[in-house]
Amino acid sequence: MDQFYGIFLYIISLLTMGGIYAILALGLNIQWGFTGLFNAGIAGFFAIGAYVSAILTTAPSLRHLGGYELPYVVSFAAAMVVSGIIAWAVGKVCLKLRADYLAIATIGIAEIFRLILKNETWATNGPRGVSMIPKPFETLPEPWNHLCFLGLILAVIVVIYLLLETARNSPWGRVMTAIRENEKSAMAAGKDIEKFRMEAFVAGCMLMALAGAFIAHYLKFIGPNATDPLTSTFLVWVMLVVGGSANNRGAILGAFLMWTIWSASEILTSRLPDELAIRTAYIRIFLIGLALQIFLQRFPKGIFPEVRPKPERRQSVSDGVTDNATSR
Amino acid sequence: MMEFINFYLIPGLVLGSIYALGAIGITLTFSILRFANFAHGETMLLGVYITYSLVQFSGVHPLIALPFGALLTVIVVLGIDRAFYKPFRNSPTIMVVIASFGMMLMVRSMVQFIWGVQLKGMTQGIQRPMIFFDSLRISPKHITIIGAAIVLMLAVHYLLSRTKIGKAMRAMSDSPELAKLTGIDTEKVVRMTWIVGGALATAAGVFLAIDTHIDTNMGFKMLLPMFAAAILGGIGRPFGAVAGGLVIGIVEEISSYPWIGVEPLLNPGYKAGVAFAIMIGMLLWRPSGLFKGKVF
Amino acid sequence: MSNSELQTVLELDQIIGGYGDTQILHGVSMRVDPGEIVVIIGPNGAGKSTAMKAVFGLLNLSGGKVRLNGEDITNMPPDQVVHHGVCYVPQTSNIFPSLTVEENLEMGAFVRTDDFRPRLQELYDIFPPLAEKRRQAAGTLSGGQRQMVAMAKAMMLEPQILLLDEPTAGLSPKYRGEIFAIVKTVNATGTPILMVEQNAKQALKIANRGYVLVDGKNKFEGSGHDLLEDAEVAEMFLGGGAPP
Amino acid sequence: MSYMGKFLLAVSAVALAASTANAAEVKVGSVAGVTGPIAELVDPIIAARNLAAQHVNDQGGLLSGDTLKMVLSDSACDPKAGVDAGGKVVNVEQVVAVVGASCSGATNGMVQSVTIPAGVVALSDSATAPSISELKDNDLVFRVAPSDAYQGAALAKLAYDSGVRKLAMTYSNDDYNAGIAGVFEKEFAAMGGTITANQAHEPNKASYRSELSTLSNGGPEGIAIFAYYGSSGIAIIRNSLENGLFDRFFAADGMFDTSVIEQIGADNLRDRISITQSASDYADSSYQAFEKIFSATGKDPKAPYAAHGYDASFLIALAIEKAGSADRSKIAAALRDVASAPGEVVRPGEWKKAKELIAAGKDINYEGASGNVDFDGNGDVGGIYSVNVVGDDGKWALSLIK
Repeated sequence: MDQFYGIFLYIISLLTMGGIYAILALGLNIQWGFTGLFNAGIAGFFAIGAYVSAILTTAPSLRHLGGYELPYVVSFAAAMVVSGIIAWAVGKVCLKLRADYLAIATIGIAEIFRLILKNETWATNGPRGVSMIPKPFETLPEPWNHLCFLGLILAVIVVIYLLLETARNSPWGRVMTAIRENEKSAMAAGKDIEKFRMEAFVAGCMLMALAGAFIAHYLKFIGPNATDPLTSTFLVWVMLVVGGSANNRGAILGAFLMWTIWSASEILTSRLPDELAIRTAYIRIFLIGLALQIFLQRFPKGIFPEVRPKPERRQSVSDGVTDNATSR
Repeated sequence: MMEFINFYLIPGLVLGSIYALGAIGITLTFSILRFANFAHGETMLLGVYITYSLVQFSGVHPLIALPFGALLTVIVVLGIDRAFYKPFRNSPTIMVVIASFGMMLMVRSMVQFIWGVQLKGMTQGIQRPMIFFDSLRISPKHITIIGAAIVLMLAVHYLLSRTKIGKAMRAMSDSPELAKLTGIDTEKVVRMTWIVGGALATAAGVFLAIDTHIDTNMGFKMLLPMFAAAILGGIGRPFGAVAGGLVIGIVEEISSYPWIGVEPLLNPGYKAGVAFAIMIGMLLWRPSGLFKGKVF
Repeated sequence: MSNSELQTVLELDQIIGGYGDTQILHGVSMRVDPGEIVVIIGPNGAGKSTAMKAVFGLLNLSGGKVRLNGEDITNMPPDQVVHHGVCYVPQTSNIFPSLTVEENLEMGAFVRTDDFRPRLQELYDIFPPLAEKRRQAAGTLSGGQRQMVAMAKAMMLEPQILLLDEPTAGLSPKYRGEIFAIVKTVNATGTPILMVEQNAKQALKIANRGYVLVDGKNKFEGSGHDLLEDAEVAEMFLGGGAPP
Repeated sequence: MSYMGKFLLAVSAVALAASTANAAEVKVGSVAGVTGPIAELVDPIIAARNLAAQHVNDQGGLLSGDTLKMVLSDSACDPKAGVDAGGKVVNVEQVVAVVGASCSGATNGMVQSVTIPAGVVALSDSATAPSISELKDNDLVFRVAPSDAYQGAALAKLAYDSGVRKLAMTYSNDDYNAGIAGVFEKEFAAMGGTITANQAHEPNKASYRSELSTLSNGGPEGIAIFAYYGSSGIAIIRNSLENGLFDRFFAADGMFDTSVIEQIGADNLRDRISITQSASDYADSSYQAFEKIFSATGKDPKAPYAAHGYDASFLIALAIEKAGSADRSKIAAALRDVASAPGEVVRPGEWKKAKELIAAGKDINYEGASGNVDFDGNGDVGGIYSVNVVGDDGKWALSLIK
């Protein structure tokens, strides 16, 4: 009985973390899937959200800025707003860059955020992090506390999903796709590309901050190590690519699926002799990387391929050699 | 003044030479294969560990093992290109960027799996610096590193300016399309790019290991400064990358010099951020870099 | 009109193709005989450059044949086509700007395994300005000189045929004349040339024969002189009126 | 690649083992930062935890001869992974108690969102953040690793007592070292010493020459280093010695490893370095017992927190035995019971003796390899510290700080 109840609790935790990652993946999907912006600094915006919400809700502490004890609604909104403002500033300077440059720039910015979180001890308690963060519904009896928290996350995902689907099928979404596919022709059609890209970047980063806020309350603790690039940036990319970029259902499915594999695979490897179990921890990381490669090569569209809002046939651009082919 | 030279400028120069060697590979890959190779730091990591094993196995000096380590690393890198990058030659370059992102993880985790995560040293003990003119202090290993780096840079210069394949590399970096139309064997050029990049990355890593020690995070730690150096110098400009590497290395060190008063100008906790800040600043101010590189 | 089918260097036989799903060529035929300069003219979007790219394996043909000296080279990849002795000078970015003039020519000889030095000297003799600027980065040259580099680079292989895609596009009238003179010089060394041109009048003057493409199909063909004289062609492409 | 072969064999073995679940098995979670920034430190700790389990199993097993099984889970030094790892061992594996996690951050997350709500005892062997003491933990969170406060003070006293009055200090900007450094700074000043300069540094940089050069201003007599030996500590000592910037080092236990001597050379360090270690009275018979058995496994018994790892596992086993059943709710009380006086002293490796005493209804008092492990009200232990210097034999020589 205990065994089944335990597994039930574990599944709740899988869904909770998977849900938080789904929010991250949806945020990335707006940026990469719909608009073609290569954000490799997910961890940075995730961290901003986590710290803002943590600092606004904790009780007074000598170790870090805090003591505001604001309601969650306020802290979550603040997390998103702060992240949105920072994203706007970052976007202002970085969005003009081509995808590769944007990737390098964002990865650099995320590292700078991390250094700030580690060094500005007065606000963040530096590397020791913010502890005793309240968690919604934690006063309810088990398992209702876990279930309600999960329910909240799932509800948020549904809302985001519906919003994004509406947006995707709106003229805004079609312009986004046009920008991703062919920037020049979109520009020629008189669209203010920079503005659209900025909107997508800011919206995506706000979702990442929302996910960050959830993680801070879920863990009840946030420190710089919780925002390392491996699990906060890279894993999200794998989730989106595997699930199917430019497809919101794909992003959500990819997140739940990859998190389950990431987490549950250890239950198996922990049964190995320890010397091997220690080493196989690295094999798990290797396999995640390999999964990405396999999907990129064999199933580049992911599990749920992109579904176009409106089937409009677009002339596919053939290889670069023929770029100026259609002229004259 | 001598303190500034001994403890800020010279370390900056050593670090800068190491960044420079790594950045050459990045700038060549970026301009010839047209993608930002996120796995370059891990190529360096792999090269260091392979060389380390050779040193352990044979007991020779790391610099003697280096060519063989580089050779083995290059073989692995060529295999990686064949299996993971080549399928995307005709796809949007961003696919390869993502693939290299994945490769970064795969190589690092493999190194951790095979060699474990225990700290290792290429050389043991300490080396006291030689003292010139009563006050200039340079450690012999630093002279070795800077000297070897200069030799390698000259070799790269010779390759690119005097040999047919080197000229073809520059040609392809100018225009891959025209290179194809001209009949240049672009696959051969790509292979050469990996050979040069892989070998230099190994050298950079081994030099770093001689100066400090070996650990499995060194690849990622070096990646961003190397990117910064490549962008600062201008993509496709190997000598720009060298200059960029030296600038980043030196600025990183002197940023914490007590220019004003006795406190470091920049809290050394932020030292790692200097390279990123320079890089981002450069991307904004002048994406083509100091030496008018390419902007894609 | 032609002296012998056997001697034809390059032949396009009813080729059909385009990019992706968009078909541009709807059955284009043409040929180049030894020693000839052949010019393709036509309105924008007629498929002139596309026809040339078809020769070079840069687009997938769904029908028709391309033959070089009677050998089928349809849909052969570009690097192979080069090996067969066809050189192509694209309209834009046809030189390696950061390489010196000499290095550009050397790259032109990439597929050669023998000593290319004598050939290099021959080309310097044909293009004296290039000899003068051999150590200069090609990107720093004037537009006309760049075209020279591009053509000389292509000529390094001593090709069976040279394909030029609008060599005078974007050049001032003064340079245009120079380029046409160069084309004639090159041709005089015995290399047949197939050329797409916007400046139809001048081009036809130096051409042995010409083709007029409209909407991806052959519209007219004839000797350069005949086309210049043709009232309809003149009206459509030569800026009105028959030449004096 | 023999590992691959072993790996495949082991996978098939696991598949077999899983199908024949052993009813007489008591599981204890072993959560550690297997991957991540301190992976290199964790290896010997896990080995020590497992050694304790092996002693239990070799000397009669738990309760009625049940096997003690340590279930390893990776907390990666990351709170996200820590919570996930804790959830897996607590819920899926249904462990009786948890040893771990390694890093303070991961421990903080894991205990707050998993083990405390689930009513499971977590006993960390290396988390030292003071904030863990402050948690409302229903007496479910214990540590055999002393809070930073103790070691910072101990090192300050050591430095002061050695006659040094002016010190520079630098700390690696991570959760462990920043904490100890903060306490050290306060304590050393309170004793009347002067900190001439105090700088954080970012780990894993190639060179620390410029930082050290700045730190050497103001006439310090030495430098206190708070860092892990691998990520920056060795580089700092090497840079200091090579350039003659500092030749007297005080360091906390993140710096303690045999590779420091291997890398720098014993002669270069002799009379120059003193490292406190929250370890153990090395003269104590408990530690010696541990040293003997642990050395036999080929691991370094002096590795940071290895002794603590052993004690943590052994204590949990004792608590289960004392509680008389693998019942989560009884562990906390039993743990306090077996860890402190009164009772007959039990030392590392003496499972058989302990089992017999418990069976006879007698009180026991485990005196660990890492110290006396008497828990205070917060579930913390006071620090016993040794100071380590380089001995004549070129190895670490230790003495207890009184």
